Amino acid sequence: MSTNAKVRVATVWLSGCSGCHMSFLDQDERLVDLAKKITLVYSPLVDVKEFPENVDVTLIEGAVANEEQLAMLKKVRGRTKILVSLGDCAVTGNVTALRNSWRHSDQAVLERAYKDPADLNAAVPTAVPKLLIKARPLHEIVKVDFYIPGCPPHADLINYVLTELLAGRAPVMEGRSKYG
Amino acid sequence: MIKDDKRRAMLEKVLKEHDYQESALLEILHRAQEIYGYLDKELLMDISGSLNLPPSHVYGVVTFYSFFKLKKSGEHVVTGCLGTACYVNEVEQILEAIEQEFDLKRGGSTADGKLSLLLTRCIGACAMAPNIVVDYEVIGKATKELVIQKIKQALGGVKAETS
Amino acid sequence: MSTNTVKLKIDGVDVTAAEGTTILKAAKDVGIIIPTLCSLEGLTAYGGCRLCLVEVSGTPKLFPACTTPIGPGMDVTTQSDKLKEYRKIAVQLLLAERTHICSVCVADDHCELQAMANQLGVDHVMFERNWSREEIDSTHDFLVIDRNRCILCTRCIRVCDQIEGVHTLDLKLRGKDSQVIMDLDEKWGNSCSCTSCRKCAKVCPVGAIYVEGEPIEHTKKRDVAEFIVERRNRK
Amino acid sequence: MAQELEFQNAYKYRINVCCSSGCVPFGALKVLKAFEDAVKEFGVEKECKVARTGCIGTCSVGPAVLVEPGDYLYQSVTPERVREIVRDHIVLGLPVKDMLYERNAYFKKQHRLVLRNAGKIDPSRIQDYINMGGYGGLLKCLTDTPQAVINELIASGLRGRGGAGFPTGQKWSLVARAQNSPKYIVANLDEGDPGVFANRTLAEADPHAIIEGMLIAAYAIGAEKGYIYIRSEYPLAIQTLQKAIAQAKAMTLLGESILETPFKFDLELRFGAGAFVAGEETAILASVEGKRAMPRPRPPYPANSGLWQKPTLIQNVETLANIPLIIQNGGAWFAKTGTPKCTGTKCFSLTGKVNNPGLIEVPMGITLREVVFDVGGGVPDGKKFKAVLVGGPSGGCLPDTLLDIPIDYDSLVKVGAIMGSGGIVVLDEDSCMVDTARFFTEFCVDESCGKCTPCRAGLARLKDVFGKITNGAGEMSDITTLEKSSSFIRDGSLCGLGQTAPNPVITTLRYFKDEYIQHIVEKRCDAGKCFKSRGEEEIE
Repeated sequence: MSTNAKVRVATVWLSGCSGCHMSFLDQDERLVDLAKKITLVYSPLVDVKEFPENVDVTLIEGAVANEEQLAMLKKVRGRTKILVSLGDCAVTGNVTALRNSWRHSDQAVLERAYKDPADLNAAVPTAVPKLLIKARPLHEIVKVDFYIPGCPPHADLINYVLTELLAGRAPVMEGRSKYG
Repeated sequence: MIKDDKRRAMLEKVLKEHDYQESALLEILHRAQEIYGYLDKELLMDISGSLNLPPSHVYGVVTFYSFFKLKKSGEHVVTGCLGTACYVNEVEQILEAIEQEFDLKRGGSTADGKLSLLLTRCIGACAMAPNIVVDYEVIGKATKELVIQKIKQALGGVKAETS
Repeated sequence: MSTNTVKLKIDGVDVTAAEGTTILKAAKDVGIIIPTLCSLEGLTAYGGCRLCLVEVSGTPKLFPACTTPIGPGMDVTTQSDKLKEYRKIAVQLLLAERTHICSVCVADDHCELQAMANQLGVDHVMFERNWSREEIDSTHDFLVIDRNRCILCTRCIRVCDQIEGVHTLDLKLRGKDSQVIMDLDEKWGNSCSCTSCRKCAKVCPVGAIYVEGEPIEHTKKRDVAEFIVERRNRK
Repeated sequence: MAQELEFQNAYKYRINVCCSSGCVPFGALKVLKAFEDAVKEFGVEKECKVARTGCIGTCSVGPAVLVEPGDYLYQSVTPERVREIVRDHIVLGLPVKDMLYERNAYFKKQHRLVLRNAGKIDPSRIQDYINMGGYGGLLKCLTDTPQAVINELIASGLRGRGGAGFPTGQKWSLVARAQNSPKYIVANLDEGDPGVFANRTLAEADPHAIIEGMLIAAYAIGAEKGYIYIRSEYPLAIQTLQKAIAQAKAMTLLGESILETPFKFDLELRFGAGAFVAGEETAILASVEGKRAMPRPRPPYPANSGLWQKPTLIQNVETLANIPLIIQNGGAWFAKTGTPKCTGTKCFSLTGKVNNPGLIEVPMGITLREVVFDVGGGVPDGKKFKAVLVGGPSGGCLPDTLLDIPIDYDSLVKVGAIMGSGGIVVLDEDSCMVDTARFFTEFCVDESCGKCTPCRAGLARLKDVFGKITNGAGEMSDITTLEKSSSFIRDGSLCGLGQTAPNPVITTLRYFKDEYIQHIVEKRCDAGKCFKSRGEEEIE
């Protein structure tokens, strides 16, 4: 990685609770050091609408649960050098994937969310993107380069992985990562 | 069904023949299935008590082996052979045809309980593959048409010949 | 116990142990911990999880340390790239086999499978997961079994038979369909032989069997079998 | 006995009607009855004996009838044409040419030791077996020391026919040396491989060969009790064996003081119940003890701690049927057949897309090409040969380029196949190798006992991956997943089932990788087997 140009980093939020992003922010004062080395080119934390080209590292939180996210993931993969699954939802499906055990859950959860609680005119809004039959972890759809498990992953672990990647090293997860 | 004294007496004879030995469990289950047709929980509890074996052990053994049946099967039974030779000779197509024609799924029975479609891993008549067994008759080098005709015959009350 | 001793090498360390000792035990005695899931001291060895496979020089075969007795002159390797790779696959297979979601599991942070995955660096599962959907049986007064989290290690079955002595638990069916059952596959609340001793919950390495309402760290006393065996031998 | 021999020799002709499981479903019993009637009708019952025999080997053209002398083999005999055979062949001495089986190709390269009596004797008559020299091996061994019997076996070089090929003599020595008693023998007749029927045929055709083999083994290792573990799906074999055991008992060949010597041996049948894994050495023991057929780790080996923790010899029935011959003729004589490292013959169930399917027995060292094209007569309907699966559902799929390897334990293992229980299935151009691997994987998923992780969970995931590939959702990374998990299942499984289960996957990946790539990249299956929906479950 070039020494003068800052590393272009993005974070993406798919089907997750945003806890992983909170954990990212929990890096606290280390974020200041990080900011010297990276530019956050896309993130729920910054106001950029379109995912940019030529991103060096993208951290993705959340599983892929609907068609919009599926398209997003593919776009991100196409524009990113190093893709990192951030947190259990991205790595395993986690809570988002709890519905996978039931057949036709793609329909059932929508009905539970929109139809069952409604008193009048119960209907699933058409603006909601179509759910996939199963919520999936990222690597079942695109190639993922590194994984940071955890629900949420500890800020130290996120910091470790970023530090290693910025130094051009592959992080070693043995004995470091922790599911749940 | 245990209450049926005649059959229980036959079972008792079998138990006695084997001296109520734990190690004879498989033999006793075989004979019990011959006597009763299938092995329901009441019967298994009876056997478990007679052999002084834990019920979970007996249940574990019964369900481990695919030969033992916990439920009654249909009046007529069609058994498709899923052996290698039959597979290579397209037994799958015949099974699909049976499922469609009689509206049942493999492993299950028709709604009226007249016909069951079971699968077996090999009946050993590989040189005549594909094989389908309709009640007791083995149909070698079977075709869809032939098998369906035979099943219809069996269902129509014309008892399939036993060989 | 035979008084004959056997000399061997484990990871290059010279070891002397009594004849008949397993590789697992001999290694542990010199501080080499071989990963295991189904093995538990106080219960008979099972040899099912395959985490404890080790290499023995002179043969390409792998040996389960929990059941293989030591032999004179053996040269055992407990860590190698191949073993590491295989152990990671084994853990991935267990994670993919049923519905394991740590964040919503009662045994989160007290789970041997989770700890094993963390320790071995299993940071993702290469297999598509099989989202099992077994009904949770909470009919017992306080014991609960969630078979979606079961890894079929049979510790519960062994402790029920060998320590408690009632053999309420066993396996039904076979292969991937295997399940832990009570009596004739009854609901736990209807089991006539269960003594509600909780040992199954104590030794369960995961969150499949637990005590409702009890803090998990109180339930999971996995050395209970070893403890009882020791006490009985003292008499 | 001499009287019996004379009685048999009095016949000028002998009509052997195959009444084994292969021929009975196709009317063999009616043919037998028709022959008995016709012989009476023509008044030749004094010079022509009609015998009910075991398998003649040509199972695809049953019912088969063998007329001696001259070994005239009639195929697809119907009751209607029986009169014609009796009239022309027996009365007039003119064989009915149009019904004769063209036997040169099929039998020329075969060498029948194990099946020496198959189709030639009436398996329900112990006298028939004795007339062929049966129980001579037992008589001879009883005058010898057990060690001398074992030495003869070691000299013969015989290896276990159950699949792994462990030297039989060595195995016997181990059990003989074991200190504990009593000792047991378990004869394995749990032929669970789909597409394999050699053991059943042997039991139906020549049950006493198995019993004599067990007796000799019992004498050599000092066992007093034996079990024959047989599939319950083999009713005719069970009946035949039950009858044979009763006859042997009646002639003091079984029981206390056998042939008025101090040697005693008792024999019982035990029935399997539909579990392929029960054929595994330690699983069969659990099953004989009435438990779930779950294998256990070795050591301890059954030779020291088998049935009820006592020393136990487990032997496939085909191995046992070789024993009487070895004792009668000597180990050196036996070692002349086959190859130096792999002596004797092997029975194979030859099936699939081949002109002459059936039960064959060939000398070890014969090439696969000879088996498929000479004995088997090649692929029918002018189709192209594609692969041959050797060793049952956990065997290897070998392409044309490997057909010239000799059949022996070591050569087969080298190319990824196994001897297994002796199943050879020929596949032609209409077969899809990906689908074939999927089929066998599914078989092993169903038959896995569930004890160890690689076999239980690993095979199930392999099946998922195959589901994906054959439904059009395959990715190139799936090949890596298949390869990695296959090698773990092979190296990490507890028993032989798991260790060999990935063989079809490994060999098809090795020899037919192009087909996988075609399925994954082009979503194309030239054989037209894949990309059909297999029900909702797997589409998900």
